[in-house]
Amino acid sequence: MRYSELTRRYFETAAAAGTLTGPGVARGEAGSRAQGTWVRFDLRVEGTPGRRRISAARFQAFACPHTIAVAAWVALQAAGRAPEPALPQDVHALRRLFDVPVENLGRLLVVEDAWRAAVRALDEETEN
Amino acid sequence: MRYSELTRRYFETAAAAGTLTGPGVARGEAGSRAQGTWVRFDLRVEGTPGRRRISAARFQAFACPHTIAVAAWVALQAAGRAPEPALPQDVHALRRLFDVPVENLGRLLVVEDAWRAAVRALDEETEN
Amino acid sequence: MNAPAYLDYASTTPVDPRVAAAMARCLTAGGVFGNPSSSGHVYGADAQAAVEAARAQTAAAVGADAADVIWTSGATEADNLAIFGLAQHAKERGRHIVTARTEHRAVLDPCRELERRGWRVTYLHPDRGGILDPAMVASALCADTVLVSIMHVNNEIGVVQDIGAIAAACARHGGARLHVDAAQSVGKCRVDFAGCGADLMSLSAHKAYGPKGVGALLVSRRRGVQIEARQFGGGQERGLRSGTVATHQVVGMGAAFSIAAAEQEADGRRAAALAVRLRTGLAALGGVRENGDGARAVAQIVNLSFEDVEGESLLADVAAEIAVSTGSACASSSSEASYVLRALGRDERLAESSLRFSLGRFTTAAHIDRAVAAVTAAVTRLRRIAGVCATAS
Amino acid sequence: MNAPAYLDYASTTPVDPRVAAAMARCLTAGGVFGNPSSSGHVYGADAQAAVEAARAQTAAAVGADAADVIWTSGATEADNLAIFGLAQHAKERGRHIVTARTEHRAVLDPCRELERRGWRVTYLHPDRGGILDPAMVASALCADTVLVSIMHVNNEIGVVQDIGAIAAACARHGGARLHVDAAQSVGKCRVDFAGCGADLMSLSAHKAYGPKGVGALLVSRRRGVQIEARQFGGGQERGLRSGTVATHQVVGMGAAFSIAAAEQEADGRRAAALAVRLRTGLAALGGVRENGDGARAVAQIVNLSFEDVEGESLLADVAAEIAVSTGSACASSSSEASYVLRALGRDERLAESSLRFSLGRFTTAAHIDRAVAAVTAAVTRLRRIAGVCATAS
Ligand SMILES: Cc1ncc(COP(=O)(O)O)c(C=O)c1O
Ligand SMILES: Cc1ncc(COP(=O)(O)O)c(C=O)c1O
Repeated sequence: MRYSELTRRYFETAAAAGTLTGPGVARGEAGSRAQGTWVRFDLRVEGTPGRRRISAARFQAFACPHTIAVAAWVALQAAGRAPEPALPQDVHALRRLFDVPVENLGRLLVVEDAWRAAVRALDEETEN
Repeated sequence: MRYSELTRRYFETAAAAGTLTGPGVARGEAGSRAQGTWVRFDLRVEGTPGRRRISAARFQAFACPHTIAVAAWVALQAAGRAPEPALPQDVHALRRLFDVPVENLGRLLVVEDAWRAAVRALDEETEN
Repeated sequence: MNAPAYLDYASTTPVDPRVAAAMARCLTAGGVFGNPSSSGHVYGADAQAAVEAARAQTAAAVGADAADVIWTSGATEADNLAIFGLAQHAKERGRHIVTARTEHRAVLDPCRELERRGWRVTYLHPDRGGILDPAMVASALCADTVLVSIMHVNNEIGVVQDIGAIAAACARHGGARLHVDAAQSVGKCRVDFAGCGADLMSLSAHKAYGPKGVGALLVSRRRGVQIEARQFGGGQERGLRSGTVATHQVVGMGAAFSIAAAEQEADGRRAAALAVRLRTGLAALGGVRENGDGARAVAQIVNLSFEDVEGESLLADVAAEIAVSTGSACASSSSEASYVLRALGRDERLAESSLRFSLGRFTTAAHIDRAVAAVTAAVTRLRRIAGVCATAS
Repeated sequence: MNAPAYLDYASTTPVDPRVAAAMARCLTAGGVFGNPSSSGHVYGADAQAAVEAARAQTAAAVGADAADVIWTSGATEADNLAIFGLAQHAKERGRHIVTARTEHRAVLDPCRELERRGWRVTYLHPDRGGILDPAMVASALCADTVLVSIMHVNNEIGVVQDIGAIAAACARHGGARLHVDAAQSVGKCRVDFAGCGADLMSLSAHKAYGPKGVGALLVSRRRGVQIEARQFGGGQERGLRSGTVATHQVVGMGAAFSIAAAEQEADGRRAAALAVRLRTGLAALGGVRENGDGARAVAQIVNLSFEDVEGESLLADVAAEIAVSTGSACASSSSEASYVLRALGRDERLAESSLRFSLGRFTTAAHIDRAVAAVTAAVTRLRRIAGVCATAS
């Protein structure tokens, strides 16, 4: 299996790997280890409702290099953005960006699902 | 096809190849060119009836190297011998001597037949 | 950057320089380049002599008669020829074949093809260590069983089957011929074709420091084994395998097998020490599972699964440091994890996270140390990313 | 004693030194020795890249797409795969095959085997020059014809069939696929797979200064040709030919074909001049008959029969000076003289007394002069022994 330069870099660095704890933190996950792909995001937000910004994001993943790279990229891109259910780029664009074989598109959907779950959890957290 | 040293020598030299003419000469042949093996012997005899000796022998052959070698050997051995229907050695001994593949034994029988025909012709010549 | 340490000898070996030199002498105009079938001249005769010398070397290395050796293009062709050739020959006697789930695809796929054509095939399950109980083979034999095909050394986990006992079971049955895929055996353990009681045996040169693209099927003459040809033409190899014999290739195989037999013990001792070093080095990680019964395996093949690590990422992470094989689907043409490990009862995830380290003649302690360091770093990192020993970053 | 002059290039060629050098780089530990199927690491990836580069070279040399190339162990395997593979695939559409009496045994013997299995085969007669009339092929096509197998350059007499016209006949028929055995073509004449309209084409490396034991079957993707596999296992070569691809072998074939295509014209010009020298030199003997239509043959193959000379003796007599092939039964595994020459209407004796002089890249005028001298001496001597120009000794 050959990986693109970008995939290699994000996979090897996996800079935002880890977890967050404390107030203002929400967690979302998708997939399962048993099925071979599992991704989790922890998000911390700051700011007033209506003008909230993500101040920190971390990910965890049991997954192939493409999935880890994309999850790592998503977590890095997140800081400073508004917590929206849509990824900074959609999965098709991400598939092209990271040169992911089309048969592995499903794995990127796991990343998207985990992200959405985290954003949803954030909303719930805020509502509470 | 590999040939023994002896076969090579007699095939390459073919010393007694040729024909004889004149009085006291008889000719015998066997086989056919169309079938791939043909041998002829010319024999000249000297001496009194009852004490005749072959004074010269020549052969011609359209044949494989083994057959040519054996015919050449027979012709060379002939000089000085009594003209008898039996070869100096029988075909089985010759087959071993010249390392002839057993499936080619039939070709040596052509040599024997040609020799016998020549000796028979000699007898007829003398009777006349 | 340094090239990764090569630890994939069970996939293929580099050609031994002594073998390469022997091959080089059979290529160009100055050398033995003739067609071994051209018996009419010295170029052909010299080539034929070289081919026959190689046949004798090959036979001697595996306890066979030279006349048993049928050259092929590798063990895949040998396996196909053995299975289809025997099945075709024996088809009036019976159409049942016994083999095992852990065989190489070069055995399993011909068996599947025969199933499509109406043959019946029994696929035996080995135990969790990968070993087949000879009694299980015996009880699978039916009245119409014509062939048993069992490998000697398994290519993924290295376990060695008890061929002698399996041959004895076939002998008691009477009608079943035994084919042994010994593609992985030569140089790793002793091979004794005549002594073990097998009827047919597949060999490959490129697993034993010979060239790729050449192998042999041993067809025991002493045991009167008969098979049908599958490739027709010039009538080479007793009519069982037509096609110009590649002098340099079989000369390479002969030389390689000769060396392999002579150096097998020394190679094995060295490999055993290196395998201990590898297992010990990795044990510290925890959650490391041995695939196959290591006590019944050749020293050169060590197959380990790493808990809580995704297989493709593991391979990608170590790829710059070591070249190994994996049970992961990503590295195979199929979409499933190793069917061999699955047959031992490993779940999909553990099969995916397996690495096969295969050691060889040129493996050094430094290579092993590099492997231990790379795998330790990768497993630790990936477990951390997966949150297995998670601490907040 | 000087080694005999090699004039048997149609049997096999020495490997070109440039090819041998390319092969040597794919053998030992320093080189590209990985298994091309081991995509998980750089050793495998490098080998795969070398294999694909060789595929592109091979395809380019014969006017094919790289994707058409299925590596095999030689033209014998390619012929078998084409014939059995197509017959198996098309068996519901029809079971009739058209071929010619002058084909290589690697084509004829598979056809005979198919006859035993219930197929019908028409064996066309060429004219006395060895040429097949395309109209005769056309009229042999029946409703159930699924395959026509006609060679390009004949290995014994060098004549070149009009493949384009035969392909046109198959195209008009609609249902018959055309397989072309082009084992002898590369380097001797232009080969244009896509252009000639063939569906399948067999190639061999060792007739064109590449290594023995490797070849290819071209399977036209553009024309949607489908065949069934015969060798099962790892699934290499689009699943059509399982077995580890031998990197050094296919790299050798790619290099050899590349050189052959580039140098074909120059090689051909040189060979043509040498062939004239040979024919002229031997004409003085009288009773020399050309086998095959020389005007329709490649320059490199000159096949002559010598009247009033026994074939085996002729060969034995010249063997110390030149290495050639003969139509004589003594040099073949069968007990009959060349069936190819017999099919041209030559009687047994003339077929037996034929010599095939095949010229190549390393043939010089000195080799030809030696051949002329040796054959002249031998024919003269043997005719004298046979009493053809008999004078008393
Ligand atoms: C056990 C076993 N059988 C058969 C084969 C096929 O051998 P080859 O690569 O020579 O076709 C291999 C190797 O790939 C193997 O390990
Ligand atoms: C016309 C033709 N077809 C097929 C073959 C067989 O080729 P290979 O030697 O590569 O098996 C040959 C050569 O022997 C040949 O001349």
